[in-house]
Amino acid sequence: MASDTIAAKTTETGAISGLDALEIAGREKEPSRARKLWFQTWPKLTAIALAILIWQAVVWSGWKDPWALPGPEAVFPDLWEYVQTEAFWSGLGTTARRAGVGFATAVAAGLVLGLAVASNKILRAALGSMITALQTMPSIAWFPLAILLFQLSEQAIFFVVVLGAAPSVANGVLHGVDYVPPLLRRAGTNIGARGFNLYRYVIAPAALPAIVAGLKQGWAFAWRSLMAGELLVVIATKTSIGAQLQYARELSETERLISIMITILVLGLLADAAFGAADRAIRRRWGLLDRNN
Amino acid sequence: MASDTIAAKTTETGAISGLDALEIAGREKEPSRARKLWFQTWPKLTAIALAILIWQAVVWSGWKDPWALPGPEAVFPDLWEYVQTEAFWSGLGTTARRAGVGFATAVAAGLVLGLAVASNKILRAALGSMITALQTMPSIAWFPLAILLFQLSEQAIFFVVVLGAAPSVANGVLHGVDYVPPLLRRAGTNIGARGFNLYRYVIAPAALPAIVAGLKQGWAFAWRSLMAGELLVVIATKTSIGAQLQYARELSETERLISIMITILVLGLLADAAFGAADRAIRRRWGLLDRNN
Amino acid sequence: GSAGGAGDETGGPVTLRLGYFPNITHASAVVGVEKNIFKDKLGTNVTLETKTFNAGPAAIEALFSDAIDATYIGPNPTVNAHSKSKGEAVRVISGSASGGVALVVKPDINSAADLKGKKIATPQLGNTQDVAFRYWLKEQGLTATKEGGGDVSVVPQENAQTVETFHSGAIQGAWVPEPFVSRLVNDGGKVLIDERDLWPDNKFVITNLIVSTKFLKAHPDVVKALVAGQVASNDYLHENEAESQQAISDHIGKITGKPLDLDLIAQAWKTIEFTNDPIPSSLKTGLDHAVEVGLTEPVDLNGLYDLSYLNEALKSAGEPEVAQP
Amino acid sequence: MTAATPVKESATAAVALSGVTKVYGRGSEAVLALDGLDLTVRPGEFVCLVGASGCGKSTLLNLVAGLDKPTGGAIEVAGDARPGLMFQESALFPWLSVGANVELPLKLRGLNKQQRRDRVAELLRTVHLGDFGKHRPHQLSGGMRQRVALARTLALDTPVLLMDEPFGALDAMTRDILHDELERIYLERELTVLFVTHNVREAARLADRIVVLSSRPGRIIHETTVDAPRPRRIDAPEVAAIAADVTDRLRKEVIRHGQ
Amino acid sequence: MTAATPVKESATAAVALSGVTKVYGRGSEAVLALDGLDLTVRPGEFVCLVGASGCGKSTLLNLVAGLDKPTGGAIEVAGDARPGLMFQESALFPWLSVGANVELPLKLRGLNKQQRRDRVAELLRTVHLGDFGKHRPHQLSGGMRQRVALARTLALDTPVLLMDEPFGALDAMTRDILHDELERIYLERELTVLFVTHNVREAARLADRIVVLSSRPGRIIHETTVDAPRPRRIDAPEVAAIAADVTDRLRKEVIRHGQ
Ligand SMILES: Nc1ncnc2c1ncn2[C@@H]1O[C@H](COP(=O)(O)OP(=O)(O)OP(=O)(O)O)[C@@H](O)[C@H]1O
Ligand SMILES: Nc1ncnc2c1ncn2[C@@H]1O[C@H](COP(=O)(O)OP(=O)(O)OP(=O)(O)O)[C@@H](O)[C@H]1O
Ligand SMILES: [Mg+2]
Ligand SMILES: [Mg+2]
Repeated sequence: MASDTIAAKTTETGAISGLDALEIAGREKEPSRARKLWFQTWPKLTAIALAILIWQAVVWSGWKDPWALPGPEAVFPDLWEYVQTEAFWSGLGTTARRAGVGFATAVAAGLVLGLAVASNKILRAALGSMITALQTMPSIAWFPLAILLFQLSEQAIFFVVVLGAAPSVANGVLHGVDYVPPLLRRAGTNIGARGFNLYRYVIAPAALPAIVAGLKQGWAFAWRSLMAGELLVVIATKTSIGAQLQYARELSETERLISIMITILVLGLLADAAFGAADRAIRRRWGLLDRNN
Repeated sequence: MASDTIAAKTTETGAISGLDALEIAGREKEPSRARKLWFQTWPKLTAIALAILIWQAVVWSGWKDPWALPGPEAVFPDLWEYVQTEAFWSGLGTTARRAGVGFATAVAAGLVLGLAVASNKILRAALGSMITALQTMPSIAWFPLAILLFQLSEQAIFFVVVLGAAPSVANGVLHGVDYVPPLLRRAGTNIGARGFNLYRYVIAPAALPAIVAGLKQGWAFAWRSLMAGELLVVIATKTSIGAQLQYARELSETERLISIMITILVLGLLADAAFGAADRAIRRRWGLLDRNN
Repeated sequence: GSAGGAGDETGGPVTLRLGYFPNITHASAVVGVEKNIFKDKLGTNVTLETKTFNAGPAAIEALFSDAIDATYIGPNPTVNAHSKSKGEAVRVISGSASGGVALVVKPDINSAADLKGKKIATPQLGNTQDVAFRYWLKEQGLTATKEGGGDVSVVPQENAQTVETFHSGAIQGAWVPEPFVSRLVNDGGKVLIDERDLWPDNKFVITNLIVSTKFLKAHPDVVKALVAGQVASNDYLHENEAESQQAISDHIGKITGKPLDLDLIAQAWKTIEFTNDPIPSSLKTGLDHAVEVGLTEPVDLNGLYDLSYLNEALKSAGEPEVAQP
Repeated sequence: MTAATPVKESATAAVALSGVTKVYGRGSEAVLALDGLDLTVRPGEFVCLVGASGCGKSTLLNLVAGLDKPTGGAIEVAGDARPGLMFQESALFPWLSVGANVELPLKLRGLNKQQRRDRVAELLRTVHLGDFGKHRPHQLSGGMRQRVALARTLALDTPVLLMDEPFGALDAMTRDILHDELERIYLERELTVLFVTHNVREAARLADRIVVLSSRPGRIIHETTVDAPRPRRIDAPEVAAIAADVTDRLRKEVIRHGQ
Repeated sequence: MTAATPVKESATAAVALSGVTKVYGRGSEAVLALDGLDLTVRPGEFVCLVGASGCGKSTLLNLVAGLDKPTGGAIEVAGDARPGLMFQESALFPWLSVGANVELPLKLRGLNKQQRRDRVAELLRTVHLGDFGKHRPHQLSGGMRQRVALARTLALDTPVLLMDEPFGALDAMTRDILHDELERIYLERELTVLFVTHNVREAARLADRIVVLSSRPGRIIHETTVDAPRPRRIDAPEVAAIAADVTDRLRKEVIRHGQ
């Protein structure tokens, strides 16, 4: 009898409840692509539907005036209108380009800084703790310096973005390098990877997961710095998401503000999808996604 | 002859140059406490001295007007004056308390969110990518909601700080949990750690390094959000570093602005020291700091 | 120097970098840019580059850093720039607008005495409106400390936020400039004090045009043309109200993605007077008030104004000249 | 579970595998690790599994431990505790000291502090690491780590023990000593043991039955029952004879597979 | 290097250790892993190290490989390449496929693509994993991983080879085959090999000389020269005889240490 119970435990997931089921879930037969997609999608849709429902319920409850807290039925038409304006697309274009270039620069700077500090004890003692300190410096503190150095150019915005994101990337690199398993480091040295090659072939790939995590955090910093930096100066009446956000707030256009927040969330989701894909690729490579492990 | 050369290579560091030396450095005899401290300190002092020197040189070169870029000889007296004002200490007190409480709340929220999302497939599909999206939302976008929910209270500030930092912490947790070596997870299950116990005794400690990294990034987010949030509500009788930073900028008091930046850097260094100590404790425990590994 | 245009002595091309805020109190600048009034006056030899700012500090930082040559700006940053540079960095070369500031309160507040125990917002500690409000309170026999204590609690906060907090009841009033006055009024507020009523001739500076001393020295003729543009722009504002308002709405729409509500502009328009007179006396008085309520040290305003170009332009436009302080 | 003989088998089996198949990966990359494997281990039986490298022994233990699901077939384990598995790698927790690693299973089973302390000390003495309780795993040699893992597995006190090359990294002498200890515990607690080893003598020293697996896919190709009385000596002639026989079978299998 | 005999020793030694001491940790926690160890390995010599678990064998190899510094004494290695070390754990890079793991040392030595491809294929065939080049380390069994690590170490082509229980996770048959392969390569390339093993027969099968280490602290307590002609069979009587002798020495040491 007892043996029957255990047989069920190890062979039929149906009978297993709670967290045990979670542990075992995913050990099932490989589901089809469509089912996988559906499993990825329905919780998201449910979450969004739920969020909208709660929002609508709060609005209907009359807790706040619609003026202060507009409901979905006011925001979605505005969002629809918004995405059809030329300002939206040109603003999106400007912001996306700045985010792209700024983040790329920040990544390059952060990687170089991180690797330099990680590989050199003196640099590390000198600058290591400075990285976090720089990270905590709010963007507005950099504005005067940005203007001083780069005038009112796009570079001034980049400067703020890079100073916002690069420390985060560098910290990711440092963390990754610090946690490279000593055995792999020694194995690398032993098979003839010295100096730069050790970093290129052993330490960098071993630190890659932490670096990607750092990049993800860096992206968030870059984006937030950009939103602030775009207020620094509006060049030649070039509109941008950051400027639009600020003006929507200044003009108390709450519907538009929420529309822009939704836009930012969607862009954030896209960014996350990109990082998520990179992360999953690494985990698949390393055998961390393997359902048999 | 040849063998003599190699003998030197493996026994005398003096003869080894470049990156090889770096690899071997730290395998030396345990240095005394004082020497260690000195080795940690002199590069920092040199870096600071160098920074001040360059700054002074730029100012002397007359590149910019002194009111646009004041030199050290103008800033340090101001800093000295600043730290003697009552406003500095009460502002520091207010800001530190807010940062502490806000960060603690954010850590709690982030840990719970991160663990919930990491341990539940459905929650993960629903909210996982939302975390990064939330992270990219600039603080000012939350201001209206903060005021709506909490009026002009300290809670409004906390709200902004928590929303700024919690996603970062949660992302750290997620990353850590994702990269727990499958073997350790299986070992945990096998020795009888199921459900909550598996998280408590195996996954959480295994993810700890990544969690600490997430906390560090979260601190930076919290601090930056706080600097923005302190402009949201200037509560009676309470000055704060964030407000002072903003006023210094608005009144074009460049010396004071730089003094406050230095203050923020110093606070950032202290925070980094705390996180660094935690990180080193973990690495020592795990045998990653062992000079023999 | 009207249609002939300006340039440097050698006749080579010059770039004038002009800053302003996409804002109703900067209507002279917005319309002047939108309607190419500056361009016409500056002529072909001068390239006009415009930069829009969101707030004063960035504009002053830009001016200090040689990132712009001239900017429309409020009186408060003007004084800051002057005092921080020990009177060297900037010169006021023209006025732009006056008025447009009021104390808006909840309808149940009918007098100064009713303000006791209330929270009233100002845009920023120590700025023009903040000083005006505090001085006014003092005159009414009410106290208000820098930190927000006293009979009336003065809450400095961003104007955008003021709209939210006024609506939600977190504050009971605000001493703010346009278009926030109109916006609070539309939200059920009532104008308790129109700041114009507190000033001689109902005039006080809200926006003026400043230029960096370096640029003024290097290109006086360009400055002259710029001032001429300002004068022409204000003329246009007076003569073509509807078109001007439309231009402002469009211009703001270009940057923010949503044109500013025309009714709101029209409403605010009535409280603002577009004048080329920078009204130095009001700036001086405001500063005296600030000293009196303990917010600043006295500042020597000597040499801040250089209105010779303005008077020249006014003369050639056939308008009355203004007094140099 | 095949429909035909479930009740009968489960009544007499501590571990019963029927038609167990395990495929790793999919499509062209698929590896058939186990193919329709049937194996019944009686309660109290000590079964040794031998087979070439990569033939599916670890896979089999993982399946029995419930850490993995078979692609086909059924696995039954008697009793209400999952079997304890000693992994091929030591799988110690790097953040815990040696003592804490051994203590964790006891903690999870709810023993109190005093009981745990006594038990940890006893277990560490059993694996001859009494002085190393406060060390961290990275401070141990490979063989010492393996012994800690053994202690941790023994701390589980499960009636069924699965061991994946538990003594592979040990010198002959230490191994002999641990053979004795394991046998003592096995007899004392009436355990059922499924034991993977490459050392055929070790198998003949310890096992009631030796099961030989074929190479990819893993199937049972031979079984030998060891009747010699316990305790046996690893250099005893009867152990040597059985070992020689099993080695022969294995050699044939490897040669067959190699072609 | 001791002052007295440096030139003479280094002239005839591929690896020379004199008075090598290694202490791990400090203060009360200090562990004396090696104590004044002297060992000279002639060029072309195959030396096997045996000793109880935790006696300092891995420590010794790490020191010779230059991955660690001795606390005292001197280590000399002839030639201009660091010795290649095969670690006790497989130490494969999880982000590289099996083929790429083996290829990396070749890449670092600057071989071109074609050469590398040929060499990798040859090495994988040597360790009987020809079909697994595209697999990732986590998809292999323990023994297969060990063989990949062997292939990677052989790819180094260093004149001095250090091997830390290279065949510990392999079944007897696979091990026999790899003994032959290793001996072939050793003779072909005239390598110097320092080989740690727990299998005394394996030592007698492969070694020119067997060195027995004492337990903590590690010191050389016995040396045996194996004169039997190559290739030997692991079950040959002369191999068995030597193994029995060494086992005896070891047993005595373990018993002595145990007391
Ligand atoms: N996660 C995995 N993904 C793909 N293939 C795997 C995985 N794990 C094991 N295999 C394959 O399954 C087969 C059996 O592996 P297993 O680890 O069970 O062998 P083993 O008998 O334990 O070998 P060894 O004696 O070398 O430890 C091997 O061919 C291996 O390549
Ligand atoms: N990093 C370290 N820190 C502290 N002690 C260590 C460290 N590495 C090894 N030791 C100690 O040094 C001694 C020798 O270890 P070593 O790994 O060399 O043994 P070994 O002979 O290889 O043993 P095995 O056969 O079990 O692999 C052991 O007692 C071990 O506890
Ligand atoms: Mg195995
Ligand atoms: Mg070892």
